Amino acid sequence: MTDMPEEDTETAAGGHPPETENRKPETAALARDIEAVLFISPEPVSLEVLAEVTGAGGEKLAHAVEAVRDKYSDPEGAIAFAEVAGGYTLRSGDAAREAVERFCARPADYTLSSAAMETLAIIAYLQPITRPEVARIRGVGADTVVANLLDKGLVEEAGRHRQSGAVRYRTTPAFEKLFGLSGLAELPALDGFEATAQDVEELREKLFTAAEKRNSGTL
Amino acid sequence: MTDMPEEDTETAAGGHPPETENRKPETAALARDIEAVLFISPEPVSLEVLAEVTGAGGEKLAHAVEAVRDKYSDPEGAIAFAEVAGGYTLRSGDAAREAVERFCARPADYTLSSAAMETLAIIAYLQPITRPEVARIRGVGADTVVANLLDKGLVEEAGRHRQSGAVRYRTTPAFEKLFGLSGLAELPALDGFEATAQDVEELREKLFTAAEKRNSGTL
Amino acid sequence: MAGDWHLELPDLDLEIFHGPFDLLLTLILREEISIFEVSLAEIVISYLERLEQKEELDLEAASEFLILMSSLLEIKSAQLLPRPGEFDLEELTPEEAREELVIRLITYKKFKDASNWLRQRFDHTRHWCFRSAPPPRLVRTAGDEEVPHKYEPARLAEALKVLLAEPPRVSTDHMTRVTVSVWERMKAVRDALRTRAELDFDEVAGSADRVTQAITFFAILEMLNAGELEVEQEKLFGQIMIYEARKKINDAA
Repeated sequence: MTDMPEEDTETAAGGHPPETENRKPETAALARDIEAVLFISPEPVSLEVLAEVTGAGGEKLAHAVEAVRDKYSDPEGAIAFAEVAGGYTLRSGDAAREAVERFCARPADYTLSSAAMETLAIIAYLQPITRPEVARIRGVGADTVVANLLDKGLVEEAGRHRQSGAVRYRTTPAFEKLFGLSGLAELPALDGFEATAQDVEELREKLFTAAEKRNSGTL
Repeated sequence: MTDMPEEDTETAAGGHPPETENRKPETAALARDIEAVLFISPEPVSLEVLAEVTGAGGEKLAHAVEAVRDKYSDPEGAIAFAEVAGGYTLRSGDAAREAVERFCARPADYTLSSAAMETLAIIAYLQPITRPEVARIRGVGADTVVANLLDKGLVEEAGRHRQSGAVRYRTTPAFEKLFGLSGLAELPALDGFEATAQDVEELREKLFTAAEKRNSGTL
Repeated sequence: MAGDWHLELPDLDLEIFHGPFDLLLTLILREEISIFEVSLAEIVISYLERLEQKEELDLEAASEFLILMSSLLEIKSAQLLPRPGEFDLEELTPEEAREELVIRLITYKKFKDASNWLRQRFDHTRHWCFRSAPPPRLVRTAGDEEVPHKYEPARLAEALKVLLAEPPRVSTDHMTRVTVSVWERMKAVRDALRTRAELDFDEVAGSADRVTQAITFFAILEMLNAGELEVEQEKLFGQIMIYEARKKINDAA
């Protein structure tokens, strides 16, 4: 866009043509600030917030907002200006709708990090299980990983632990799909462990013990 | 976009001078789609995804990406183009920094201590690497620093060390975004920081001299 | 740490130190200071003063500092503390300790330089702000039906097997964690002195690990400076004898 003959509001570079005298460089800088804030904000931004952030107000601010609106008024543009829910925001332009829809319709990424794989394995075999227990077995905090698995719909909440009150987690049908399992009974056997209640307890204990040794040994 | 023979992608403002003939309407529409996708995506978008979403590829796609880059190349602009973490993305422009910081209210939040910076450097170059290994290089325990970096999302787990079972860490795309790196390949070669033979000799010499003084003197 | 320290501090700005190798490098590379001319006690004391001024005891920083000091001691220890073997000093001769240290410092310096590069980069890019808005929901469609069969169940078993495996015991890097505090060691020294007039350093820390030895040493330096103790070492590599200050004075009188 460097080749635009009529410099628009957001660039302070270059002198302004005489006919746009109301757009002083000051307004251009203000408009640029507003544009940047609307760009990064995940929510519509109210005039009050814009005033607070830019330190401008009244007519001056209103003019700068209008300058931004003007800049994004092209119906063929990639980005459009919108006034919604008591604030201003930028959104994708109507002309780019198809590309945006194609982009958003791409299947979610189900690639699992090794941390996610470990956490999922722990939850799958020991479910229902609390986050602190997962953390204890892995030797590192489990919050982010579990949150990600929740986001992806691979685990879900399953009540609370009776004593501690901590939320317990279990795997979901989506998890079974991801691993091609027809049910949890199909989880591969671990040497010496059956999926009986007693064996699960034993597995849990073994995992705790191994984690303790690992953590005291290697720091 | 088909009805806008000379219009550039994002703003309808002003006709284009005839010298921009290389931007055919087709490229303009493609550039607009790319721009919209970069705008909408919360993460950097790779060339592959852009190809998938726009149906374009090769030189044509590359040109359209360059057109978007050009459009956002004004150092005074509100929005800037960035190539980070293996993809393209839009970010707030440097000129709007103050307003953006006031809006995000995050400046103090994003300082990194020297310890954090050193640890990041070690992890960035030697990833995947365990905490004990980091500690050994820095000569000081790495637990807290690594926990902080994990919290900030700048490093993440990357499996475990085969023998010791210690968790290994690597840097994240967020790290690359924060440091404006298009990828780890952009890190300067570590050899460049190698101490010269003279440095080594000097250090050895100084330690040696100090020891001699010590032997002839007192505590 | 309560107590009045009125020592002349060495020409050191401890604010600039962030880690043991930092300190070592700085000390060694600054022409005017040879580490062997810097009293460890003074560094400890000026550090504790700083902590006092801050009116809060940053245990994390204190631990780091102690490890830092143990790094310094690593060079001195071979000479300062009694013989290797008796003290499990990994049989390092002073020359070997020095060489080991040179290697470590050089490696550290390389990454220190790399971190400076990152710092410069960061100074430029830290103000960037990326759009954080999520994509619009209107077209967001992912449901259970669309989950692909991407992984084999065996991956889960493998992941768990890793966690079930008990690792071989790796020798603990002596510099990674402080498990004793200087206060604990001060108490140990006081307790030992409660029943007698003099104490051999060996008796309080001789059989302990290296870090405990180092920290005990600092504990003694501190108590020494507070006027609580007196210490004698007749010759290089000799026994370090510790006396409660008052008792010794009484004996002399």
